[in-house]
Amino acid sequence: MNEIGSTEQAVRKEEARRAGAPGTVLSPAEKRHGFIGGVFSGLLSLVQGMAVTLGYFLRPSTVVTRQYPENRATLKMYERFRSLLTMPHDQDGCHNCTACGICQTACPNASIKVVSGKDAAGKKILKNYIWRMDACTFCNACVQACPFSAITMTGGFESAVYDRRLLSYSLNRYAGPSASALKKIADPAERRKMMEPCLAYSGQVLPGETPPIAGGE
Amino acid sequence: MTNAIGTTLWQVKTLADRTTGAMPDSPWLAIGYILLGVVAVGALVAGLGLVLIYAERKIAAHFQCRLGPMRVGWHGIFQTVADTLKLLLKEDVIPERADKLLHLMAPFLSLLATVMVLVVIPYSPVLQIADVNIGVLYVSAVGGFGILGILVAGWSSNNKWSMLGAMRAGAQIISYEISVTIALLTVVLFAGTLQLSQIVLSQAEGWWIWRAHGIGLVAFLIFLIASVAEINRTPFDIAEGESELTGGFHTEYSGMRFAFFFLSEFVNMFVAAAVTATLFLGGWMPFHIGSFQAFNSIMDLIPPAIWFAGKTGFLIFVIMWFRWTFPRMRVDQLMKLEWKILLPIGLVNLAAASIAVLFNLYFFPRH
Amino acid sequence: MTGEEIVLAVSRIEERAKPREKCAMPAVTVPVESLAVFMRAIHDDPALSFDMLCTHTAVDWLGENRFELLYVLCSLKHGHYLTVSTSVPRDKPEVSSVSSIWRIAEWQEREVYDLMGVLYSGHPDLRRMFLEDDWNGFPLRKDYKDDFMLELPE
Amino acid sequence: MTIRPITLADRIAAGQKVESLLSTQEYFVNMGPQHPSTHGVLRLLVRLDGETVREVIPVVGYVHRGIEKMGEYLTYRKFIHLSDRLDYLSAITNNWVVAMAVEKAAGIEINDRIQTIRTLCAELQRIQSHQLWWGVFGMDLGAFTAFLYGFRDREVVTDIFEETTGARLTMNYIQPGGVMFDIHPDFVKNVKKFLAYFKPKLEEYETLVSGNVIVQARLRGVGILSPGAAVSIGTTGPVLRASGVAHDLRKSEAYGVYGKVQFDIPVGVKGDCWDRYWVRIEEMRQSIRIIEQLIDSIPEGKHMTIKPTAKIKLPEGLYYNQMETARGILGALIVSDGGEKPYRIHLRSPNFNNLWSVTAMAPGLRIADLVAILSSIDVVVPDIDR
Repeated sequence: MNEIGSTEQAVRKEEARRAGAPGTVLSPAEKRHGFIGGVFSGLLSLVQGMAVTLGYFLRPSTVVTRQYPENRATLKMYERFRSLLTMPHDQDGCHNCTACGICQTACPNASIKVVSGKDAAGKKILKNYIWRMDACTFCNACVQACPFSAITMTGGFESAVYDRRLLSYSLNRYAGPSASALKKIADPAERRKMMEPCLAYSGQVLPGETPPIAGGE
Repeated sequence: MTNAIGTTLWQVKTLADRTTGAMPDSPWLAIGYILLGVVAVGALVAGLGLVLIYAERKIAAHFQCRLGPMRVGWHGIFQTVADTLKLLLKEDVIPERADKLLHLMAPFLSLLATVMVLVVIPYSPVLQIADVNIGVLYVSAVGGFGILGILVAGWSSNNKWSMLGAMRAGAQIISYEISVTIALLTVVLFAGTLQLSQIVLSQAEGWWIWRAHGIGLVAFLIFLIASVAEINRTPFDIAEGESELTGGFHTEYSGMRFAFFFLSEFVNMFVAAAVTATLFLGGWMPFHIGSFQAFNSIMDLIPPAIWFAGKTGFLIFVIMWFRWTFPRMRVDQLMKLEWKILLPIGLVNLAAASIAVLFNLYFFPRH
Repeated sequence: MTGEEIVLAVSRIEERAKPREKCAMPAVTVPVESLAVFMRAIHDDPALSFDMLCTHTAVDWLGENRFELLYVLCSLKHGHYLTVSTSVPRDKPEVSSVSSIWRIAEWQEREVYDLMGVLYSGHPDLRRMFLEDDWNGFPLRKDYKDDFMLELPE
Repeated sequence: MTIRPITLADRIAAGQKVESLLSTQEYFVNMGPQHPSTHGVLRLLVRLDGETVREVIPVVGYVHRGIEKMGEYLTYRKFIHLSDRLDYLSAITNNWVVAMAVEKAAGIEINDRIQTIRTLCAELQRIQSHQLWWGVFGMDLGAFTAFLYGFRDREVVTDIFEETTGARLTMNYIQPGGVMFDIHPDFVKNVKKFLAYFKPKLEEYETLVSGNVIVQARLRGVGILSPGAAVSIGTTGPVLRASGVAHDLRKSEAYGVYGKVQFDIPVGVKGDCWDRYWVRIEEMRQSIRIIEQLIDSIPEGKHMTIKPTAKIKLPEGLYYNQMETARGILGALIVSDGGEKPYRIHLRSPNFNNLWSVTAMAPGLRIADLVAILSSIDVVVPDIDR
């Protein structure tokens, strides 16, 4: 390549040599004008450009602006839109999480912390599912990794706060076994006893608990 | 003075005439007239600022498939008021080691030059503050004074970008002043007077843009292009050149002082449009065609002030249209455009104009 | 030329060049002292004509106490690739610059110096590139530690 | 005896250079890191003589995040989402480079459906990136309206991406072994709708900007990069092709399904800003051609050939894979020690190499030309710094 000169002709010749260069198109040469022709063709090009912009000016239907807070009612995010990690709860208020921690290992940024505990029978149950949005890149790895489809990404995007610590979310609404384990218990009262309610928590992660990322604050 | 139809036009009695007239009898009345003039100009500047900035934002938005300001008031009509308040409240930063006095003065110098031109423009037959008999000369002389503000701003800011912007502006405005003047001279030749009100009256049979076999049109185009260059708007905004010089001469300005530069830019635009309208589009003169009296009298039904506002508004729209369509020129291309293209064409055009005047060659020649 | 042919042709230029093992593309290892001459030769050789230095980087083999410098070369003329590898000891990481052969090497070498701390002799402008001038240490080294580094909890 | 005054002409006749007689003072200005036309946090230290640029020294590192170092602590699958954050306008292609390097090394088989989806997305991404570039290019030249037109049209593509991948910019869509989601049922329909929408818009771009006499004057013959210098500086992508070197990995090493489609490589003639501009505009046309050939014949198949949780281990060794992003060749050099994580991962970023061509092009030109040059090589700063 180095032997090709920098002049236009040499490059053109070289390009032509490459077997008519199948699969290449060359940039068009400059149109040359005299003084008068140059003035007129220049003016013409300017007028053409002005026609384009005037076309948009005269057609208000081409306006693409969406008035955001006003259009909340009609604003729908795509179903796959990833912005808020959520743990769906079914009509009985049960989630699918078994506190296995696969999502926690799958997360590249350590933004998930699964706090597990033992129930009366000694089985592993979910105590608290902490998701730190401030450290999350919404890469969807946790959702993909989850073998029980216990978590999913949803489209709520209005989560701006003034304090970074408020971006820690607790996703589960109760501490206790997952839906599949609970469904084996027929008695609803018995079942409710196993579901220790925990408030939807958002704030400093846990009393006495360090945040998942050291020095993250 | 009578127009083509033969009806007597209103006698132009300007505020300046009234002041001089009142001076011997009652100095207080004269002072009152002066105050009235000052208030009128002040109100005009403020009003222009509010209207033009809003118009610019809305027009730009619709050129770009946007809506523009929509929040403050109906369709954002009070946006400019809100912005002015914000700018008033902002900190006025003066860079360290800047030339303080000049830095503070520059925005006012810039505004002053444009405001002074407002005084001589005939807005309608009865609405003119001072009808100077060398009006055209006054416009070009005082208008060219605006460069001082820009130069001082760039120099005093102690910033290399500002300095570059100011130097660019200096070279640009002084160059384009020549084309402006040559195009002005064409009209002066046609009208045979330097007085702006007389130039308007000389267009009673038809505007100079179409009455002189294309000579007027060429002069109009040159004048428009050179005026846009003189007021530093795209495609000639190299003095600000946002993507090159970050803000050019007003890089270091903030708060109210920046607002003054902003305001003077918009008043400048109005002045350029108004002067162009006065010289080439008949100012407040309705659209007349020679001796078609019936047509002319229909046109006369629209008040002159509306004609003036319409023409000026249209030209302002065109200038904005330029800005929201064209890219910026490079500094050497700008010079080339002036010295190698506009100036030769202007000179040839001026020669053609003198021939046309000599042999009374335009449409509906004067008797 | 195929990969083997390139390696063969290259070893004719420099007999100490050996194929680098465990590499998915044609690659040779050359001793560090002959690197500059070797690079110049394969750049100028009309049959090889490696006119572009795709990338240059270094690997810190802490266990073997050496830096491996990798040069991925490409010939746009012939459309073939070659990776040249050379090793310098960790305690004396000095190698001659190839910035006179490929201009981009000037900046790629600066990057490697900045992050890995390899010194290039004959480099026109060897200084920090990404990091601040007063940064301590070279972050891409395997034994690099600083206060800001966080450990991923397992 | 009378002493004749020594004039300027005498000095010149005596061999003194005029420049040294009319000496001016040179000065430095910092263009950036906060400057409207350095797009992010690039800083150019410029030595100026009046308006004329004498020397440009790029200063980089303002968004250095140590992605290569981070990569050493992440598994290959986790690393993909960092590659989004290199050249964020080519996120899909960046994902693909790393994913393909891993697939080739680990011997993961990919079916035709995945390849076609990847190719389609990469071409859409190229169009999207060039749309944004076109807008920003217009803005740098002072035509602000172009900026909004570019963004307006890009929004349509981003919506298509959002529908299928769930994200607009950093998509993390292509993963080792496949793609994260199968394409959305409306994908084909929407892509066709976009093509029908965009083709007339592309002509409008030509009328509004390309044909404009001011643009022509600003770009023709400005910032000429000779083929020799372009290759020596290691520029790739549109910058290299504009200099007259028809080097495109999509042709020469047809990965994905590029081997099956017809398209041309746009090649510049002079290597000036205009050629770089034209090459990108033409590339959009060619991308449209590629998409049109593929969109109707996406083969059936699975969208993921391995389990998303499957452990990926590369055999010990050195792997290099490269691909043509919208800005040039992105290479991923992986040194594996046989584990789940790379021992060393290096990314050959196109912008890093392209940026340095400024130092060869700008001297002797004006500040305004420097802006045009910088815009015409289209740098994305996070990709330079990594």
